[in-house]
Amino acid sequence: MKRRSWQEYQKEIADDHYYYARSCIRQNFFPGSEKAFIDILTNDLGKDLLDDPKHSSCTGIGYHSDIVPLETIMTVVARQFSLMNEAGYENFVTSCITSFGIYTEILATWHEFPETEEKTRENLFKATGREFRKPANVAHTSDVMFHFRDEIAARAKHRLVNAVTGEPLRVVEHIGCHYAKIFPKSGIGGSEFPYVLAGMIESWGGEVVDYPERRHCCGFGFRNYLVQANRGYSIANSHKKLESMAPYKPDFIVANCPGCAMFLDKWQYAIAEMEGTTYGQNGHGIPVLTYEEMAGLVLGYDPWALGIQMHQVDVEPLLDKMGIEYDPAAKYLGRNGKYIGKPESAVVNCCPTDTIYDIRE
Amino acid sequence: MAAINFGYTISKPRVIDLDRNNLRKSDEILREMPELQTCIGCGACTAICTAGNLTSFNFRRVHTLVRRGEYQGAYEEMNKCMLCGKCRLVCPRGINTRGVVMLIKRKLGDF
Amino acid sequence: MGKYFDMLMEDVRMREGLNACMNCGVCTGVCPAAEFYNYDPRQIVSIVQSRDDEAIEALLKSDTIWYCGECMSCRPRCPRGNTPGYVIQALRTLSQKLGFFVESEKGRQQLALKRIIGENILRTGYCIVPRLVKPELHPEQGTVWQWIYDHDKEVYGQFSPSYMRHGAGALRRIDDESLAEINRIFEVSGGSEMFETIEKHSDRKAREMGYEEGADQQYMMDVFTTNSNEHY
Amino acid sequence: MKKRIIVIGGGVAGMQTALRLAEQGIEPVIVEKEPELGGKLRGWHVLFPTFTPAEQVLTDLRRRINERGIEVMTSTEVVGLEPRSVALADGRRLTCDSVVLASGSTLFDASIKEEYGYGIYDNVFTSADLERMFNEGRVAKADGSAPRRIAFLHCVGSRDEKVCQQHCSKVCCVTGVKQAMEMKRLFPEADVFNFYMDIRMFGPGYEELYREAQQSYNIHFVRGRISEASPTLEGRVQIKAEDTLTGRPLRMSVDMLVLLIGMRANDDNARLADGAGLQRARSGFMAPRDLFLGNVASNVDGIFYAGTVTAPKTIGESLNEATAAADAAVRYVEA
Repeated sequence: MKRRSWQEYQKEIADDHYYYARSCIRQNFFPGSEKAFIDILTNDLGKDLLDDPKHSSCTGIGYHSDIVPLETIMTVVARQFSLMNEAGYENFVTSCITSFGIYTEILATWHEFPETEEKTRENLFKATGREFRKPANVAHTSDVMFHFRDEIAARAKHRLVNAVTGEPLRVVEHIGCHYAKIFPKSGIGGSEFPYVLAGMIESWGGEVVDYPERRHCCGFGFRNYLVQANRGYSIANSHKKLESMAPYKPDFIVANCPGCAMFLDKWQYAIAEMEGTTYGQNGHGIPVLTYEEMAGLVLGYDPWALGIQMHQVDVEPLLDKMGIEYDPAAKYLGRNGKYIGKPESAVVNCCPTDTIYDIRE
Repeated sequence: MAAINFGYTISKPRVIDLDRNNLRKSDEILREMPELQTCIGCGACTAICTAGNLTSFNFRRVHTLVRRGEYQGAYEEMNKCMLCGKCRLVCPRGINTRGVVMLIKRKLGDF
Repeated sequence: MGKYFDMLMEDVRMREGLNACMNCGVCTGVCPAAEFYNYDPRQIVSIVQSRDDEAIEALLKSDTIWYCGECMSCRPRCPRGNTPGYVIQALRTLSQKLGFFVESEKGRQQLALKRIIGENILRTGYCIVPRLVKPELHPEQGTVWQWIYDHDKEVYGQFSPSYMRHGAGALRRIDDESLAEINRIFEVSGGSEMFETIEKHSDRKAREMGYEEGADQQYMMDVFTTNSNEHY
Repeated sequence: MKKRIIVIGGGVAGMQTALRLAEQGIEPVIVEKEPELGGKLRGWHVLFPTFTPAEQVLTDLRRRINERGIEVMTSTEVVGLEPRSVALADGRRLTCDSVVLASGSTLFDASIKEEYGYGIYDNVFTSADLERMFNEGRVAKADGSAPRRIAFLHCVGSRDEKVCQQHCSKVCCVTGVKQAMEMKRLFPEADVFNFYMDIRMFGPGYEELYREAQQSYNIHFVRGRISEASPTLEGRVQIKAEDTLTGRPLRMSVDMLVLLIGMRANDDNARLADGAGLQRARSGFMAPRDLFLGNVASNVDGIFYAGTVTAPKTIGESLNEATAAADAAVRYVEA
């Protein structure tokens, strides 16, 4: 994919000492990704990161469902900053695109309308007795991963190439609307040609696929997914993207935003069950990764330790292409190898659970 | 297929998709009445429309949709027209708007 | 003339999101909601900037303002620097304050959002937790999710030392003092008031619609699942 | 001794100014930064609304400049000006009795509107590219094949706060109509679309041209600004817009997307203005002393304006203004 302007959208990303904020959706659906992020940063790269038990959700999903008022979310955000100050950190990294959008937007709103910052300080003090200083640096966790992409490439055990043919894997990247559409300058590469995932993909040997609906929303649409009656909108938008990308025969999708990763995975299941359509080359699904999982695989982490078994669409075809060894029988085991049953196979699944995993049963 | 009751279905797109729409009928209409293509979208026809003041009929919208290959429902819509001809008097491009109504009804009865 | 417009302008998002619109349609061209609903963000902005009270009141009571997914795809493209998504946020906030949201099918859904997401925030400190994603209400989450849901402690236990318990890690239980702070934040900053407003008007509307117990679980499930299919 | 007036810029405005000055017994000097005279008109194919070859206008002006023996300094860049002197990039300073600034404007760089993918997607062109292709006699898609569907987008780099160009560039509307007709002549089977917000047909014969494009050429006009362009597997360009007259989103793929780029103020206007105490409009163009009774005069006595240095203009308007500016400068030096 050609691009030319990403260098014009550079942002400062701190080199070390991060205050980490977890994501509602990522910890629910991709807890292995959050674990991998911390492990990669602290173990592989030797960085310092604080996982503070006292922090909370930014309440962004409530805010974008319009039940949490602006004044309230500003105060919640202020509390997060206050916790960060208290712990002696000044680089805020958040594991969620909605949150990243919220933090960026609130800092910009405080700047543009200083009376809102004053009101927030007042509210926070009244509610908690806390005060806060703004962070020196706000980044999304993928920004940090991007920042260290060359270090990761240097430690790579696997590359994003077909181990048999040596051809680069074809990757669809999905950025997540709130990463740079709210403030194009807050994202690496801007809003039209974001480079945050593409930079990782290229550094690790893959090839980025540009396709007509690349910039389109995954369809989360907050209330449009959260309320069952509205989900026709949500699935239709993912459907539109999948229809548009399938002819390019991508080897996998990688998503910046935890919600997008979940929806692009789960909606493939629902579309297949509803109308029998599948988008993968093998007649099943296209694997969807988070960028932490992608980085983890490159660094040689065990796929099940990354939590890839929590996806609906099987990732094994991709693992095979990359020449990654894994134990099929260990996929759906619980803690300490405990057998806990296995999911039913669905149309999108290419690895029928009833043939492979009966060994341990 | 497993009969899962999802409680919703995949919404259908509303987009005017010019890669899918068949413009053959629209071309025929424009060939018979090329002046329709000179519409500047001013909306005078719709503002003065007798039927449009009483119903949801919007002449400008319907003939524009027809020109984009969106034929469905156009015939029924055009049936709301009372053929009073006031629109023709106000059209700054001198389009025979009443004739457009008749032509679209003649061409698109099947849609 | 302009009463509602002035109320909207008290919201900083309106001041940021609404300059003079020239009806170019760039927002609608990329809007995911415009593609799947009878919805046109350009016309929303156009109506709001008319300052016509009657037209804005109709908007506040309509389904129209509830279609937007707040993806903000409209924001980077507008040649006049508007953000229709912000205008929508301001309209929704005002619609709830005035109790107008219960007059539309999509607006009434705010009750479900308040009860599901809103109450969960106050209870757990997060918008969503695994126990909230009940497979029967989320069939699209698939068979793997069903397996995770059924064996949550075994699955999450592999990735978090503190699943539903105190301490650091994914899906931990947040300590009581932190939760109390979050609850107090909602009280002082208008969050709790918003929740009460949603409950109050929903209850009124529920009774008006013949739910004898008001906005009970049945009413909430009905607004959560009802789709008249008149939105396209 | 003859009075000497320096004309900065050798486009049509500068050439016409110099000619008019010479006619009235003044000694003009044209200072042009490019290697030859002609300005924006070089490389343009034909002019609206008459389809007159641009070269015809240029050749005539150049011939008269030669005949009059007007002094022309090409490849010479001006870095500062005062009413009585002009500073050059090489350090020289030319003295004079008055200056006419006819340094024109800059074509908007379409790649700044990133959502249209100019410079990234092969089949996205600008109106200037198209003129060049017309001149070269080779109009085709990037792969050399003939286009079957072409879309023109109006207002690229005009009426757009996102790229700090709030003004209307005036000439793109009619250029879009003209180029659409030329494409239809070259490719009669092709469908040609114009995406616009307003069609501003302000000049003589323009509205007639617009009507002819619609009625005789069957060119489609869709009221809606294109939101984004993206590539398709077949190497075409997918575009999205709203068809605002029907209130529905519209999507299609085209073989060629032509961006009608506007005129923006020259980057060096700021430096020239600061050095000379000249006022600029918010758009960055030079601000005339008065839009009615002094629109070729600057706020500094002895410095005059001609052509698009003050705002986007047509070739005809630039030529007329050049005459007016020359006359005003003559009155000044002879007062």
